[in-house]
Amino acid sequence: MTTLLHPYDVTQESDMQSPLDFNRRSRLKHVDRTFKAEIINIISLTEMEKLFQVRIMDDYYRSKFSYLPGQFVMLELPGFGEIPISISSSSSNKGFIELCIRKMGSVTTMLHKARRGAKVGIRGPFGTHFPMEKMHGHNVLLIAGGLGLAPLRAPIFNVIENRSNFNQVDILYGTKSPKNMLFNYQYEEWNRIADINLQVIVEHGADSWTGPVGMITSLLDDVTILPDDTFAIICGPPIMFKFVCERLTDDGIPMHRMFVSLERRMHCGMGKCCRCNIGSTYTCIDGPVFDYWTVMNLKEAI
Amino acid sequence: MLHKTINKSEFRKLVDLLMENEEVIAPKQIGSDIKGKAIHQYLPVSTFDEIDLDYEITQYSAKTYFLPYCENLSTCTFDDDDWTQNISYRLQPRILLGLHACDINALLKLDKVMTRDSFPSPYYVSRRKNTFIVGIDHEPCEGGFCQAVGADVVTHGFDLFLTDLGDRYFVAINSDRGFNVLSRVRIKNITQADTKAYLEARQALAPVFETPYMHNLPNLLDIEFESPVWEKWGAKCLSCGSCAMVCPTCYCYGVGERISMDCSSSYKEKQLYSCNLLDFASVSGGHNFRAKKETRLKYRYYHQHRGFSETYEEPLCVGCNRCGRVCLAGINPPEIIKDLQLEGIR
Amino acid sequence: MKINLDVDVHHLTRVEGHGNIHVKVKNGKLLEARWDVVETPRYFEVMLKGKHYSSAAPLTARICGICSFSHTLASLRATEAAFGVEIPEAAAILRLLAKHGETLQSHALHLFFLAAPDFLDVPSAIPLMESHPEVVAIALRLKGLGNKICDVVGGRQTHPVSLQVGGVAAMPTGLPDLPPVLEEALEDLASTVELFKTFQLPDFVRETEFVSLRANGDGYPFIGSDLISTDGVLKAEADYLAMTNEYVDGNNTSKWCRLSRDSFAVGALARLNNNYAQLRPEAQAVAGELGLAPVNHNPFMNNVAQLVECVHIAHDSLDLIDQLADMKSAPTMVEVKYRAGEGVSAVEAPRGILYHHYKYNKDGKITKANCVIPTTQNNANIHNDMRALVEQFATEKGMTNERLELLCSMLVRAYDPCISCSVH
Amino acid sequence: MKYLGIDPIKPKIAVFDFTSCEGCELQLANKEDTLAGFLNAVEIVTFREISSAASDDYDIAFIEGAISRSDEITRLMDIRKKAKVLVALGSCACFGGVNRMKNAYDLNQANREVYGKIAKETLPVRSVKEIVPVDLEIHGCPVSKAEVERIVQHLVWDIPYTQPVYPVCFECKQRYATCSFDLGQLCLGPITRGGCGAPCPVGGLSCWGCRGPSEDPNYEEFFRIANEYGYGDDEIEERLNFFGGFEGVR
Repeated sequence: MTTLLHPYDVTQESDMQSPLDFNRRSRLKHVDRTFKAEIINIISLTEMEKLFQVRIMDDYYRSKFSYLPGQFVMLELPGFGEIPISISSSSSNKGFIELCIRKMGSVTTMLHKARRGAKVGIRGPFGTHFPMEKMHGHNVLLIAGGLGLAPLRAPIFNVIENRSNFNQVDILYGTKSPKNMLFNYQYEEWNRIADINLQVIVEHGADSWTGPVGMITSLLDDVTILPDDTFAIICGPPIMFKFVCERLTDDGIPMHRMFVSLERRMHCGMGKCCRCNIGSTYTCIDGPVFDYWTVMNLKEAI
Repeated sequence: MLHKTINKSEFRKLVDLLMENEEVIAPKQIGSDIKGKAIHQYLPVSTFDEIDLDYEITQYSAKTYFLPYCENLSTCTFDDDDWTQNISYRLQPRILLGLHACDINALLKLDKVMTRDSFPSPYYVSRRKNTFIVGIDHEPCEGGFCQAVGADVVTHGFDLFLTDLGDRYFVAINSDRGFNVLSRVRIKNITQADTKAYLEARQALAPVFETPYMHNLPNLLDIEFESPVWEKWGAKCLSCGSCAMVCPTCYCYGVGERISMDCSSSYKEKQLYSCNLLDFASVSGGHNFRAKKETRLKYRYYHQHRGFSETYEEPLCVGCNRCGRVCLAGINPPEIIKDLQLEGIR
Repeated sequence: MKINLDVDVHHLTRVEGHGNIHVKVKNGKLLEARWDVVETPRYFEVMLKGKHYSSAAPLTARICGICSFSHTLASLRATEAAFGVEIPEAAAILRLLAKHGETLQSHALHLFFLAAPDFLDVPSAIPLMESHPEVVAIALRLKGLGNKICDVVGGRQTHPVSLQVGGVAAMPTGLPDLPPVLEEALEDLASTVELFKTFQLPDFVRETEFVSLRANGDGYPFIGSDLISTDGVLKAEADYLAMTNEYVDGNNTSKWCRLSRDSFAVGALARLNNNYAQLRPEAQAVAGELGLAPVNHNPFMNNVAQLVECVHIAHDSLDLIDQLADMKSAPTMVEVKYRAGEGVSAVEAPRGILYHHYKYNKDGKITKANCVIPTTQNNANIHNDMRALVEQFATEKGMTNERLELLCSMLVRAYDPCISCSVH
Repeated sequence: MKYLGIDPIKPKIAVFDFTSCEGCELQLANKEDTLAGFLNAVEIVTFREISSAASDDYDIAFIEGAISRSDEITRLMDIRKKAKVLVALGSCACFGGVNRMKNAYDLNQANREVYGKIAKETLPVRSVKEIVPVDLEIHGCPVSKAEVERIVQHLVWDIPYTQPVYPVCFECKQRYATCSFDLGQLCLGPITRGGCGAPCPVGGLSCWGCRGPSEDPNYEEFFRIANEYGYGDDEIEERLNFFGGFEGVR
């Protein structure tokens, strides 16, 4: 047999042989290779949500893995599936990342059964981030609804760790009921140690609840907003950030200073599967963090 | 680009030679429909006589040889609490014979998504580079509108490209491996008569029927986002995804994983999906970002004709109209575009 | 004699469908030995009325989940007979190959999963995975092969789709995958023969009339031909009613049948008893090794006859695939023009002869349908065998309810009944 | 076998058959290459068709067949009481299956026709969910073993299972089949739930709808298309009624 065509081995390309680094998007790499990671701790937050502390097992990749507040990873349970999860921990943390996960579909239900020591797969980080450095020297308003506190927690850490870079910082958090409240063990610390004005509100109160009851927008009545000097980050269900952003627009904050994180179905994280597309925009690479002006211009975004 | 001519009998020898060595995929008639119209598909062939280079259009596009309907992305083997992930890419070369210009243009568009910018796909790259492509000119096919989207002519993206000059082919050579392969048989340098014959042949390939006017389509789409045209056509949509399956450029997909019954191994599988399917944009928890048929249909057209244009300055559509032919409900781009234009001037 | 035995099996296990066994022996005297079929009736013959001819085969396939290919073939042939359709040669070969796939699949299921546990003293094949892994491996390979043949030729393992009025939809592309597996199966069958040599079949004989298709010079019969019995009855296919003589019994939802005697038997043993000479030499050799020669009147030998048929089928399938290799572009379908008419078809299902009979009006719609199922034909014989079996064994020393229950159950299982099929 | 340090529960499974051909049960014993793993993942405590062992202590009951006699109703209600999860296996259990066509005929007359003077008891055919609550349905005539395996895995790990929502056409195209309508066959593929892998159209027979409706099927357009291709309402009706899953959609 004569050889007419020579087999081409993509793995021999130099980019493929260099270490895996998802922050270098344009390089040819093993896009479906995961970082094997160990679940080092599991913290039960509510009936439905758990916080998973996950550590990349390979020392080299762990030291190389870096991300910015607002980015997400694809978390894989081999044999069960892969899901996009925003990173909840501080981006200065090099040891492990924290992922707050609600029990919903088959992958998350399976994950909720996992014990410490289980090995999962991680790809990423993917997506855009909150431009924290732009907010230096300004007031920051961090607003979350429900599970939205999970992605918001990364910028909160960033603010706390760089407290002197920011002026007045407010966190507004609303949930359906008191028992849905996430990370309540940290509120005291945020309030007192970090000098952040934290306010929580619930839609439906409970006997033990002494705080305010109502929609999250009502908390805005007590916040001083300096239109020229305030940045806002809003995470939550579309209906919630729509109302909040409209209210903040009324209060005079320019749309390009409001940032939201969009949730969409995702199967790749790399601008290929199109599941997260809004029009021609890929939520996974052009987002998930968008400024509100961009969102307004995305047809069918909200 | 180099040009040569090759006798048809020599070309047959060349194909025989290729078939001896590698897998050859070529248009093949697999039957006829109830109206007696021939049905062609790109299929592996083992003899030259199985190939029908005179075909009008294949039912399915050639994309599945680059983006298979189902593709194994990785496998895992489990050992107690641990697992090992394995990934492999295509290594075997193969020949794709008889592609029309629109299908090669489709690959060029896929190249833009799959081989550049963000996260080039090694799966695609390995399939693309392991495929030797021989294109061929043809008469325009009924219902096609490749000219309107500028996909009727192709200048790269193939190894060899043939134009039928009766007893011989005029061959455009676009790669060194194409040149090397040709050197195995007798080829001739082109003469002035060849060039003349080629130009005449090309001229004869101009379409004889009306194709849609697609100028300014991206802006028109933007303006007509809320147009009742979408409701009209959306009401017909069966949400079956057939259009995306036969489309030479639709690349949307889903990923799922399967684990063996004994939990000893698992694999991650990519399955091409379609934005017209009901759950394309539904998220866990139940919210569906595009729950209505018309929003899904609209999205498909926006992605093809507006979104892709914004990013790459050209539409994703190559005008083959396979989607229009396969759609039982008769949803097809020429008519929808016409409707939008009428709507725009109303 | 103070022998009192009482067996009451409600829904016999390891058979297809629902049947009960009642045995009562008091003071050594047989009071009752009954085989009752209590399956829920489905009225397929009524549902067929008014249906378009293209619905007949897909509908009747659903009479039985085990012998759906046989039903499909019987149905297609009856329709083709009514319309005067001659199918192409390649289609006939493909259909026989599909038939072989079903027989292999069904026999393997019966021999290993339904019958063998009794001989190996386990309640099912599941514990055999631990105790006899090599036996289970063989069983799965043989059954898998049968299923694979069905899949390749019929498009599915159960309720085929490619077998259609007029022939077979297309020449299957998967044929070349089969010969290597069939070759391997020959070895597995040889091991199975050795296994069966170790099985102790109950020593029981009752003079029986055996009914089957008759070989018409083209080998061991499976699809369509004259009807024959070991008592010397010979009828044409279309004259099936004279062969079956169905009647309704008060205790059963299945009908019963009779011919020269009170009852008769169909199935692998009947086929072999009538057509031994047409078996391939390799199969005859196996029959000899296992002590099976025609005419054998021990119903438990039906198990052995099935194994012999598996050997025949494996060899024959290789031949059929060989023939098909030269017919790659041969037509597999003819155009069908429906007309008013009537057609009868007889097909050997794994467990015996199966008849479909349709009348069509000029619109190609069914006006009358009749299906006679192998197990329907066997039920009366099972019942009679059971009486004789109990009479013979009840007086055996140390007979217990459990032992008698097992013997009766094994008897019924030996017939490999398709009970829900018999109550269609 | 553990997975990620988690022990799977090995559910006790019982399989019961009612008015049916027992073909779906038979599928449980098919797919021979993974059968050992399948039988290992669960504990089969009752499965009359292949086992003489039986127990009333089970977690998951698979019900095959439609309900068409009073003793079946009693038996089914008893099973429902004992089972934690009740799964309807196959189109007969889910919709009544082909048996449902019987309901269009006069049952007394049907009895006379088949059994003459000795009539047998029979009721109009009903699906399982028309008698008792059903937790999970596995569609198909017969069911696909690959799908059964996936569902059993979800049951074994106790995680939610989502059925495919798309119609058969989608998978039919993924297997390079030619549209049955183009080959002159009326096909229910556009309105029937996928997940089967489209074996019928690939094998040369159009989809007859054994898996019942897909999510949000476009009936109106489908009927228009079928008429346009020359199929009369009677023909469409006969096909829709074949497996019982489309009762009342027209």
